[in-house]
Amino acid sequence: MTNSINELEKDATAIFVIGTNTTDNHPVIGYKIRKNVRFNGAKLIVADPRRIELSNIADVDLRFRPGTDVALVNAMMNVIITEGLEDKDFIANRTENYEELVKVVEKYPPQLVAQICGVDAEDIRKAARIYATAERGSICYAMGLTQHSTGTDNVKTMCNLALLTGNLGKPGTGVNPLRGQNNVQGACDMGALPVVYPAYQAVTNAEVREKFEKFWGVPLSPNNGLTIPDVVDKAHHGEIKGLMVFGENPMVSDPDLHHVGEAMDNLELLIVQDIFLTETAMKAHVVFPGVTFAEKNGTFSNTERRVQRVRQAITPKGDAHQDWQILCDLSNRLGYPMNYSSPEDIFAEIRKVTPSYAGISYQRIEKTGIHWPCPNEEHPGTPVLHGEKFNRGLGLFHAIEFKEAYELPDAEYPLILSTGRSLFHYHTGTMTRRSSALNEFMPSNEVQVNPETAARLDIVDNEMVKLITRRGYIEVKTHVTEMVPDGVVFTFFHFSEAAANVLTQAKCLDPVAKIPEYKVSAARIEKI
Amino acid sequence: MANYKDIIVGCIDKKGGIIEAFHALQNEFNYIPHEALVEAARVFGVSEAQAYGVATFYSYLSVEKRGKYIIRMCESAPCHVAGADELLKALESQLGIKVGETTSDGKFTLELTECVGQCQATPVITVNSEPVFNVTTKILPQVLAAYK
Amino acid sequence: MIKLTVNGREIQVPKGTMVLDACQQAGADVPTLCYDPDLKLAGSCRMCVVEAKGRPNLMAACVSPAENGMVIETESPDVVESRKIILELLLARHKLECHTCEKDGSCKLQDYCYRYGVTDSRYAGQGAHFGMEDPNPFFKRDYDKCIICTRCVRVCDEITGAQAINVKERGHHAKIATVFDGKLDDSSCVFCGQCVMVCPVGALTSKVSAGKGKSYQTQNVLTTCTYCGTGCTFELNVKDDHVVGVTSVRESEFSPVNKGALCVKGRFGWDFIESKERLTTPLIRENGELRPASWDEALDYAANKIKAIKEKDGPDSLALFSSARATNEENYLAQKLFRAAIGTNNVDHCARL
Amino acid sequence: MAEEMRVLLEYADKINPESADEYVKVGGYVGLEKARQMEINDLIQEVKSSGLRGRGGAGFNAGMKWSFVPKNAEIKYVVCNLDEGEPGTYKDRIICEKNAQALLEGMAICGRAIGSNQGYIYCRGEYPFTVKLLKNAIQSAKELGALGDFNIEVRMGAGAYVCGEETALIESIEGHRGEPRFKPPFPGVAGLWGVPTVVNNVETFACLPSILTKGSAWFAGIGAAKYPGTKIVTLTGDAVNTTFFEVPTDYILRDVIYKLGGGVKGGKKLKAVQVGGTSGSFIPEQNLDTQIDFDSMGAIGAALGSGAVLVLDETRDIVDIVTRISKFFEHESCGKCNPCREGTFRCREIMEKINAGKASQKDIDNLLLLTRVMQKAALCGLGQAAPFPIQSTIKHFAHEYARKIV
Repeated sequence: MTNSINELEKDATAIFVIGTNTTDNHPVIGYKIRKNVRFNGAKLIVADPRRIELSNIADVDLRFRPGTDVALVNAMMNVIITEGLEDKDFIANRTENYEELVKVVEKYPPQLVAQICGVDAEDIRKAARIYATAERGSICYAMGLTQHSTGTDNVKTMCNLALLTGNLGKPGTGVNPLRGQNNVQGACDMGALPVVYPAYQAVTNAEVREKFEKFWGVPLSPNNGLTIPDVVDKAHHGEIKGLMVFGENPMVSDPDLHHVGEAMDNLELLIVQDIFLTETAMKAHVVFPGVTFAEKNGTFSNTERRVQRVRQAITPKGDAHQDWQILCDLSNRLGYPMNYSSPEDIFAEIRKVTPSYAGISYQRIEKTGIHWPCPNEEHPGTPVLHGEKFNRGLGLFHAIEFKEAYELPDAEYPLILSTGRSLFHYHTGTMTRRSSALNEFMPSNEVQVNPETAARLDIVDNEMVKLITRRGYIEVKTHVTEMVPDGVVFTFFHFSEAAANVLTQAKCLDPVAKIPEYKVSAARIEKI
Repeated sequence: MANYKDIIVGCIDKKGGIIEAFHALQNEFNYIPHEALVEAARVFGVSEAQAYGVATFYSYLSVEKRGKYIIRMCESAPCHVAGADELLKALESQLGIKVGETTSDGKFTLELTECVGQCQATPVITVNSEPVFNVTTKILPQVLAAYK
Repeated sequence: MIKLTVNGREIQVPKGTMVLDACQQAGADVPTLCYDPDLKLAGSCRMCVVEAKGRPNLMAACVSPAENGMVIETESPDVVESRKIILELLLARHKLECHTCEKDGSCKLQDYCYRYGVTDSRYAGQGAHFGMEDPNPFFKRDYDKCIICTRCVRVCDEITGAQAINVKERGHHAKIATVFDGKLDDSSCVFCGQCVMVCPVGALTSKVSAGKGKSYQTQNVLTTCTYCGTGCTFELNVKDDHVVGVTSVRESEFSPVNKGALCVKGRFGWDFIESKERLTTPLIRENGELRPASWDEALDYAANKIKAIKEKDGPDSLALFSSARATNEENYLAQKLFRAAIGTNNVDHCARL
Repeated sequence: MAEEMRVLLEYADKINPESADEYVKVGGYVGLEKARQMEINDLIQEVKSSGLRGRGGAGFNAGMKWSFVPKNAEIKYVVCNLDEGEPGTYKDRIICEKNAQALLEGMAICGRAIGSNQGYIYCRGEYPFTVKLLKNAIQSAKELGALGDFNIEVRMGAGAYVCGEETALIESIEGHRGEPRFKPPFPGVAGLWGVPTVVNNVETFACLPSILTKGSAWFAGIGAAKYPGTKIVTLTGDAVNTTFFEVPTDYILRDVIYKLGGGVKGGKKLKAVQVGGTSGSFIPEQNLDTQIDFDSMGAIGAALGSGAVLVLDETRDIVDIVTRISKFFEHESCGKCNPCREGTFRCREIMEKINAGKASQKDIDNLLLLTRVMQKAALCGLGQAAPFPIQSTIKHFAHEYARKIV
């Protein structure tokens, strides 16, 4: 997030929520948005194909066709420019390439886009005016926006919108991805990505690499590494021979599970380090038992870049070892010594190579966590990014054209399938399916079907059906609900026995981010 | 019968007027049907739990089905000293129901009420809010017979 | 500034200060049940009544603004008498089973009865008994312990915004209920358990923690939630080296993001930690099956295989999927392991999923 | 003095209460016209000087109450309390049925004084016919243009005595449960929908037209000096004439019962009178020579309240009647505050025990202790007043209790 969570409760006067079912997937952030709308009169725009909880209190509820995000937001920008609502000073002083944006959004008048997106043109105008005229407008999104073959385009379009209206760099504004996992932010910050070292320092940058070679005392590879989907593909071909999976479960989370399974089976070595015998661990050659968050010390960085403490409450179960210890032990055996006395000791090293974390210490975050960037011990942290200037200097407008999703419905597969999360489960279910109350409350998957779709298919609520795509099928019970529009069905990906990712495709990913298109697959439902 | 949605919409210009909507619904149905309560909550922008809390707070509102005629027996002090207890017994026996119940033909529901402000002519009963004065056990059969 | 006297002590408070806060400033501990600093005021439990000189009635300190020249007594005979009787009135309908109650030791009703020496109620009689229950797996609703302080109603409305519950009926028959007094599952309840957090008595208690330890038997460890990216903080309750529950910390100093608010997963989804299915020993695949192994054996096995592959096919034939659930320290080490010890940038994690 | 003095009810049954035209013919809406020509401060001063005190029960000087309303607030409301739920009371209904236009005029005068153009009449749910009458009366006044830009909307309660408490009434107009708010803030500062609101009783508003027409000095000269004007009383129970009377406020209780009321039915002796409705104290025979003004009633430990007068003859069982009254409060407690919610329930329980001859002196002691705490600690007037009938009867009719305890 460019801004901090509590600004959504207090500072934002308009909030544009797109592709996030916030009350289900980031409940506490959802509470804050709702509170701001209900008690402070903040305006709320919801753009989501589904009728989510926040739709009920929205000033504008744009239930648009999945995959048409760019068109929708381009049309909003078209309205803003046409009506002269853009922030001219901000554009002049803090951005570049505006002319290119103007040229492209000219092609997206609301009347036309209304047809593309299946929404009312007047609602697009209303949304545009609310956001553009707000004193402090905040954009929140999650994977409803990003999990598309055009995910990067979608995000850039949201940035365009914020730049156009000057909604950046102040409290209550910003472009705010709500990240789905406790430490996905931190994993990125720490360089658990194929192209960067900690703090997003490029592995291909010779100067950077030299610095790390010096610090780590070994020569480093100058080449970008492979993303997960590429690794899976290359394992399939046999180019990747050995894989270590640490606290992940691609056998449930990754697209086209048949394909993933074949890849895993093809490996010479699969090491899994986890707390349970996950679907992935079942395929492993060697399994290291690690520990849960309750058994370890360390830090998590949340979606607003706040680095907070995790504290050990109990001793590890059985002969499970601290995860950091396992990594050290393995490294030592590989001939690269790693000797740390504690997570705090590791953190001390992190601070040295991660400029944004340099000023953060365990002592400083004993009570309250600190937002990075925090360059030195005197620095209070940075809840709001881009106050004076952007990382690259001027904010760059990207001229982005709308592209349809990769796999559109057709006669054979007439429905659009989207996948996502439930309030009651988390990710691949490794933890929540083993939490007694959560699993008792929601023991199985469902597919949400609009009543009209259901009537056409002659299916009723709570009926077991076959949900089929070109990749395969799952058997799942129906939940007939107006939450999903006619023609769109939605299912959760937490359930390995009815795994949504059997259905999703891994062929066409976002070309830049390599994110799979979980929000649009062509599907059909058959009675059993 | 009028549609409950139309009845509720008819009260929309009254700010905070959910109780007015409940009255209007009861005029039509003699109680507040569940789906109407949910709709009223939506129209007046309050939660369903809140609408239910309101509907159950006031003794003249009901979310349970009631008979065509709601007979309320006043039991406040002026009617009490005028023989309300005795009259209530007579009402129960003549209607064949206890307080809170509805006759099997759906005609009468018997409720208790506090003072209805007609104390010049006690004891008082009301039938669908119309007061009937000086009701004695003797004239009761004839009073009830008037309601078809 | 406003000058007033509390229990003979003169103090100054800013205009707009409530008598309750003024009393606290003067060192007087005024008991409260319905009062919650994070919620709208109710002024309904009347436990916080104090005596203000010259006023015929007692005043509820939580809803009375301090005024210049007020002379307040917080434990005068009238005040103590009122508090005792209010406690007796509550006890008269409260199911007294402190020995098995989850809130034993952290129950305000219990604390105040102790403080004012209220052992039983002279007003015990008949009364509304709504019994238990709601068949949800997360928390117990025991109406026979409810004191209608409405903190649950207010927190559900004001903090969570679910607005699932309200008071139904009125007077002694008032009851906290969902629409049509149905099950929580059929309402807009999201089982966040904020109501459990604010309940001052044992009317709302976690089912997941039931029987596992009372508050005074546990140590609490402040930590950060392991689920979504919001970064809520809370305390893990530990008894005999087992996690037995999660409780909120509401001070923003310790809970800057969520201020005690949680979701159903954070508050009730912690017992996977204690699951019997936890991996407790390394495993090695042998003849197609995973079998237990010692750490040395497992680590050697992995290290040797990695070395062999690296030698044969080069470091880029190895890859790491690191973890969005692991700590920063672990992620740092994991990528360092692959980059420095093995020599490949094939490092990724499921940020996209 | 054995005669009524009709001010509010001067034209009762002589004009159609719904018709503004007929009201104007007998001098109606002159007071409002006069108010419109006065400076606001003079108008408030005029009402203050008249000594008019609220007829709803609290007896606060009406002009004074208005003067607390912030002048600079953009939106303000005038609210009329027509939720007369005190058993034995129906004087507000009578005022509407005999002289509804005077109420409307009075509200408009108040609107002029505080700078409000929106009034609400909150009518109890037991009076749907009064709602109808008032709506017609408003329509008639509108057609005549008598109210100018002052609007009046009628809202109906639904069977909740507590809504007679002004903040509960406001909650109810807002569409909420009729639970009283804590005060401060008082409605004059933050009332209906959070804006300054004057809430007065029907009878209070209905006094205003004649105060403006005939002058504050005239009004101040009627009845008791500190509580001037007339009072409409409703006589119920064992009196011969169970009807309503309008009398000056220095009228004594005995005359209400014996002169206007024709005495006790069947020539029986009087045992007790309960004044002010069910929340009032019971007054023994020896106190009947008390004036019915607010302060005189207060001096004997009673309250004028709504002006209802319940007469009980020598054969009446006081304990039985108080038991019935305690059930009333149990039924009408809103349940918000502990002392009232639980206290009214336990009061009823103990009263039933006493009435059934199963109680001991200990129960009476417990009851007195409970009522003392309710009086001191309850949130609103309901819980604070519910003890009066119990306390006053235990005081004045102890022997009746003594007879029933074991």
